[in-house]
Amino acid sequence: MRRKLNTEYLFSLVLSVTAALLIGAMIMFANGKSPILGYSALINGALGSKYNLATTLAKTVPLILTGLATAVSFRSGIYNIGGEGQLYLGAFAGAYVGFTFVQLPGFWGIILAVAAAALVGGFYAYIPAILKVRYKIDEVITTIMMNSIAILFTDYLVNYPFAAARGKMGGTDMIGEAYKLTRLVKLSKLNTSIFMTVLIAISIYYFLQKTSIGYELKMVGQNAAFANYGGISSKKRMILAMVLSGALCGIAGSFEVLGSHYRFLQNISPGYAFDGMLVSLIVKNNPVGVVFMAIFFGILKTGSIAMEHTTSIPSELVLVIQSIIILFIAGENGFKAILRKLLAKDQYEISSLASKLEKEAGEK
Amino acid sequence: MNLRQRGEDVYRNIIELKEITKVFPGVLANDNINLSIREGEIHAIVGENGAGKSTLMKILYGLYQPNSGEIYIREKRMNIRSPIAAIRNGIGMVHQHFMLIPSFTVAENIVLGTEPRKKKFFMDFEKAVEITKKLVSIYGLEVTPELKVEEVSVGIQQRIEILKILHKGADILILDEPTAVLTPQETEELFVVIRKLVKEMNKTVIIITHKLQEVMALSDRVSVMRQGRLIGTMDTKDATEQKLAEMMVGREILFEALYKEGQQGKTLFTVNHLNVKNNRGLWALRDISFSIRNGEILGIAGVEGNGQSELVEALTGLREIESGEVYVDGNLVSGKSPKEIRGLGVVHVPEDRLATGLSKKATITENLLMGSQRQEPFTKGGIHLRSKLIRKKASELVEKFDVRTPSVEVAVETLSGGNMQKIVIAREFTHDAKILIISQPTRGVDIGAIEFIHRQIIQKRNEGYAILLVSAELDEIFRLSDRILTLFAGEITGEFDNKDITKKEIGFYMTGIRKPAEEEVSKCVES
Amino acid sequence: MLHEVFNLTLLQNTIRTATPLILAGLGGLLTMHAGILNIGMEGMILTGAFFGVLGSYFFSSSLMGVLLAVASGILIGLIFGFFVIELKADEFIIGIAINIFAGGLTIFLLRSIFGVKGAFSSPRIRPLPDIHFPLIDKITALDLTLNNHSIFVYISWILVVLIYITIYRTPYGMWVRASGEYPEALATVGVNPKKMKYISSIVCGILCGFSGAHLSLGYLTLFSENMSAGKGFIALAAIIFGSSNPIKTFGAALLFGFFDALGIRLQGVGMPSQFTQMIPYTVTVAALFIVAQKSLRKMKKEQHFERNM
Amino acid sequence: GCTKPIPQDVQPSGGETEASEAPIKAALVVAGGLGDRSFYDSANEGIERAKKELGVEAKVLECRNDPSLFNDQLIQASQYGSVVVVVGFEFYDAIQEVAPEFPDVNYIYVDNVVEEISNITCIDYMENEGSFLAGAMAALLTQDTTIEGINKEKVIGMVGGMDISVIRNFKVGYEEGAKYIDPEIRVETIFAGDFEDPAKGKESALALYAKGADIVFQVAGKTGEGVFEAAKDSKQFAIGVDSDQRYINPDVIVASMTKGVGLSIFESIQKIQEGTFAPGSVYRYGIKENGVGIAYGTPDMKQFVSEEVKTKIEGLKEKIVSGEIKVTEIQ
Ligand SMILES: Nc1ncnc2c1ncn2[C@@H]1O[C@H](COP(=O)(O)OP(=O)(O)OP(=O)(O)O)[C@@H](O)[C@H]1O
Ligand SMILES: Nc1ncnc2c1ncn2[C@@H]1O[C@H](COP(=O)(O)OP(=O)(O)OP(=O)(O)O)[C@@H](O)[C@H]1O
Ligand SMILES: [Mg+2]
Ligand SMILES: [Mg+2]
Repeated sequence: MRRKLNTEYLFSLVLSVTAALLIGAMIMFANGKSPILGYSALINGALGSKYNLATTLAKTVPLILTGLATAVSFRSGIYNIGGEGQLYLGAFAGAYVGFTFVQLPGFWGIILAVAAAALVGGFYAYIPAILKVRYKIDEVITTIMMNSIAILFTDYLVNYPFAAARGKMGGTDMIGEAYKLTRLVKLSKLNTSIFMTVLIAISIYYFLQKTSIGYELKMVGQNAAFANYGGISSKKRMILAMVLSGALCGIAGSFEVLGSHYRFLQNISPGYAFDGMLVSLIVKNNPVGVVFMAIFFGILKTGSIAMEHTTSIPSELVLVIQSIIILFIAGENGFKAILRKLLAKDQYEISSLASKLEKEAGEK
Repeated sequence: MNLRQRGEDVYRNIIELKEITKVFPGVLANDNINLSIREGEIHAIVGENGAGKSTLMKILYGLYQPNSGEIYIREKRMNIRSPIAAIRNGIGMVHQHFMLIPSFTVAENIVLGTEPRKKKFFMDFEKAVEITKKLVSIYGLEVTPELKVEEVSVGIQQRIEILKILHKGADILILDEPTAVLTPQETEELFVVIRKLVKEMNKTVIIITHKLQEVMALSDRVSVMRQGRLIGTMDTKDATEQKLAEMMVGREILFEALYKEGQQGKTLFTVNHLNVKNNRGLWALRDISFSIRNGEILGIAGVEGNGQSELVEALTGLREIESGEVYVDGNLVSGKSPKEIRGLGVVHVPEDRLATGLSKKATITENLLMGSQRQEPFTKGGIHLRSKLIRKKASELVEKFDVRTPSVEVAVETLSGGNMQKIVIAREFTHDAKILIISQPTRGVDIGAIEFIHRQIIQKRNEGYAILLVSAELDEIFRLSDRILTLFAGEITGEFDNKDITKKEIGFYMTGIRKPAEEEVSKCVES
Repeated sequence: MLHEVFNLTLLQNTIRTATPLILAGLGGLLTMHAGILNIGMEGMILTGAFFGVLGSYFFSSSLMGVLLAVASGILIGLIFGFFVIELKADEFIIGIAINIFAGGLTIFLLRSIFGVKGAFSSPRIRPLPDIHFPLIDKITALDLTLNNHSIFVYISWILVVLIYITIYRTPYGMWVRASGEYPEALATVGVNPKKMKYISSIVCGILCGFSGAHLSLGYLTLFSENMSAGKGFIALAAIIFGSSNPIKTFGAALLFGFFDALGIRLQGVGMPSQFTQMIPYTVTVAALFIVAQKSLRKMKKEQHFERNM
Repeated sequence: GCTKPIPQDVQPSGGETEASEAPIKAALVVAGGLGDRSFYDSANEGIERAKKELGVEAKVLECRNDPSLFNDQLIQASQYGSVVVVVGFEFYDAIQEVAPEFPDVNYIYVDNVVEEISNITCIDYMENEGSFLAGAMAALLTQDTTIEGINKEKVIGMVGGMDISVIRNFKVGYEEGAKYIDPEIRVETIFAGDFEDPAKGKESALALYAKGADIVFQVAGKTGEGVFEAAKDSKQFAIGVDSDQRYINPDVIVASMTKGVGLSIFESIQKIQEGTFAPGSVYRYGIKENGVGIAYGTPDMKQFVSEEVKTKIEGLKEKIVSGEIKVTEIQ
């Protein structure tokens, strides 16, 4: 039963992506560009070589983490829209550890930096969580506001107290050599954080799907009154979910620092948390789905730039196509329902026609 | 216009449904139904849960379109495409679930859709109140126009619904399970109004109900539905409850006497001087004291909204207690969390299964796991869930409690109400516990399932559990309880042995007309 | 020092800054009443801004600009409505998708229609007129604060009242509210709740179109990529803050405008710019906290009162 | 037709510099996006001119302020051509990572300084010197109440994009220039917090005008478009930045402080073509090098800046060149 549902879901996922790509093709065509060239450039650019593939994968790391962060919180009925702020603060915390405790040996240094990022991100999520469960202040609005606060705050930090000594670049100093995560493919930014990300994804999957706390979080998200009734403290679970979510965003930030940029930068995230949110929402907050959808988004992002290079189809077109894909996937259930209605009617009409014919035949 | 030909042999069919068929995805809800309603009659429709009663009525009211079939109203073929068409044809419907906007006032709800206007564009609120007052004076259904619907009791909401459709000019009233939430007194009042509407105002009434006595007491004719088909229509005077029940279920039904056995021993559950507030910060319960022994069912009778919900919530840790103590087998549980109270052996069947008893979106397995998710053998080390074992246990429970479902992995929302309730009962009754707190165990559940649930409750009693039973159904209270408390306005107004009191008499205590003398109360507490 | 921060022009700035938020906020609260949280306002404003410039440029008429902005608003409102109402898709996702769509589309069209990147301005773009009230200009304080604003500033005020009346004083408003609170109940009295939801979604599109047109033709006279710059989200915050009441939302939008304007001015007093820019956001969180605490305390007090009885 | 096969496995490929017959291929990589009518567009003009006059093949890659694209775009650019022009201080790390991998590619890095990498040539502008002149000019103008729109208050303003070191370097020069003319001049600065929000730019500028400033210097990219609108609305004046921006609205933009981005890019490419280019050096363009300066638009535009003021500015230029005036620099 479960498997069947999943294949049905995957099927309609593929169908909506295909439909959206077709619309994209039509748009390209209308603009006098060849869709075949466009899409082959996209695929090639994203997957065509070791380097391209590595670049694509590098882009999925933050999406997986922020996607999982969304999955954890949304499943638990508390909506963390503040991933961006948590990511910035986490990234800064990771960088701070990295440029302050330069003498630490690599392994421990990295652990400390990631832990600091998780802690700071988690704490920054703890605030709206408390405001929500204790004072019933809508977390959607507080987390949106706190995004701006965190981004501006780190902005201040890197321009005044922690401005880089050299290079006038709106960033902190470089982290110590020991902190820099090993790059895996020449020139590409793909680094060992991908392994940690996979590990985290598996843990989160296990945590959400196979443990009692994961079960409790899900129940709180579906019906908090039911959870309370069953002896689960929905408030505590919501706080847990939010903090975990914030920690994941913080970790995502620290990976950007330790693996990609080697320092904290002012614009370190081009909206990873929002993309991650989308990734998770599309797959209905399923942790396994998040990984696959993040890869798909990575392909789109890397591929669209290659497409722009080779065919001069503007990469904004990819945004349009991407949003159409999202619309189709989100509307998938509705389309299916309408389809089913039409089919059911047809079926019914056919059978009623048959019985009518039978009756008439009988009368004769 | 409205020719009444009652009492003669020639009837005029005000409504004729011909060969109505309605298919939902995977369900044949109405299968080729032919039904005629005579002008000026009270026509009852009975049937088990999911028989298709509501669907048929919604088709008549234009909320659903039939896949095939024809509808004749006053001998004219009609296409009822929407409720507007139904309203124009003088059809009004009171739905099984109240269709009132909670944040609107009574008057606003009554005029919704046909608002009186000022200067064409603006809502005329004064006029709405006026209209409501006029309706009240015509039909004798008392309501306060200015109150918000969320502030009035379900009984009043029922009246608002009826006034609403009368205001829309309905001659044909469809009432879908109107008595499910009413007290005997309120039910009786409603019946008086219905009879008056039919006799004096030439209305026609179709009433759906699960309660066969009501069919016998009120209707002129009765139709029975089963699994989407109309089994038959007959004059009520030719029917008996037994016969109707058999037609509904499709087999012989035996109202077996429930066999109570076993000794009542020590006191397991004690409540002392409990004071509790409601959501609005007002006193919901004052100075409640009682105790339950093992092997005993204590029934709480009362009109809904007199503190029953708050009582159950307070006892199970879901609501803060202002003062007083609750003991389970000598352990103080008041002030403890629901989890701790459960740990001490209290299980709870909540009054509203959809709001608190279940998660609709979760699977049957997940719903059955609630409360055991950290216990051996379902988890390893309190953390790792043993999915296979959990699924196996769930299947066993589903089998044992006769839940009708294709699989334990379907979402609970796909089940019928009765089957949902069985899930709750199955889960709670298999927890390791000594005390059962059961609230409205058979609300909206059909006869077959009621029988089943009642037998389960009695079995628990016979096993030595102490049981608190809260129900708005007096029949249920009388059928199951050993002892009965009446609750009115948050206070206990009487305590009775089941054998010592009649239904009618208890109504007076439930409505606060009679109160016990002081010493009597203290006597109950001591016992 | 302080008189440089707190003076009449601060109020003038407040009004100016708040107008796009008010317009979008009014739209969003309509869908909120109809039971739909509209995250897509950001994108609706952006397309409104673009089509406003497009219309004004090609027809040399600001009215045509507004009409085109409205048309684009209707279209996006319809798309949003179709997915959320008809297909019952998650309104969160659809909203975000609309935002991405609008971002991509406007940049794409900017390139393909005007052949420029980044921003487009031209003397051929006709701005919306400013309104001068001859009577008010006698009183300096009023003249400085309330007079000589772009036309949509005044339209937004009128709309606050109109929408307030529509929501709370007319049958249509009752239907919209009912369609959000209990659509089935509305259906049973013969009003189609879907229709009400569609209407509110479309009107929201129109009002966001106004907001965008005001931005690109009233406030500025240019289109620039992503020029909505988060206004849709702040409008959403204003709606939540004002519990979907037009007057309160109006107040919340003014509050945002005020603290935004204040933040700009406080830089002159030597606060680092990052902190002055934070002001609207911190104030919002703080205000929510204070309001929440007050209502908690009020509840406690009531209880206390009851107990004493 | 600039289609080239999709990059296969990246091998630091040999450049095509020696083939003097084949046209040079140059790629321009910008940190933000074109269309700011200022810094990035000015770089693009240099490239366009090289295309036209030198027959260079060229292409532009934008990063839209997304740091995760810096490396990718640099690599793409390095695979495309033998000359890569990198515009934006933000590329500091990325260029140091990528350039050594493509030793045969010439990198021209604009707006920041990277040392000790042989194939990176840096062009850095002393914006503080340029904005010193802008400040001095503004100070002179704000005292000349004969011009309609100039008030008697000695206040001038500046709207910065973000509060970052480059912009602060503008700010310090602007302030010193103004104070040099008259120590009593008050210079008010507002950072809009964004380079792409014209509405915010307008609001900031209006706040400055309300404080008595009559000339506002915008150093804010697209946000600056809003500053010009504010000047128009309040019938006061603005100073443009990076390119000669007077054409945008000659009625309110009195002059612009220019960075010779386009020109220096053009000249570098020209030198590369001629074979006279010395890669690996750092050029710091100030007033002396003609890298920064003041532009007054085309002659057909109405001039607000009098000849007298212009001469004074020329005098200041000489003093800076001679070292008599030293403008503070913020790194
Ligand atoms: N949204 C999705 N996108 C892609 N793949 C999915 C998605 N949802 C589910 N899958 C696939 O379905 C499989 C099972 O999903 P899921 O993890 O929800 O079930 P499970 O945890 O194995 O089941 P159970 O909870 O009963 O043990 C996954 O391994 C994955 O491959
Ligand atoms: N909107 C719907 N979509 C799909 N199935 C439906 C819908 N409404 C009803 N059904 C199904 O149609 C059948 C008949 O339902 P209906 O509500 O008419 O039963 P009923 O006789 O009124 O039962 P009850 O006594 O529980 O009210 C049930 O199996 C029900 O699950
Ligand atoms: Mg029913
Ligand atoms: Mg002056």
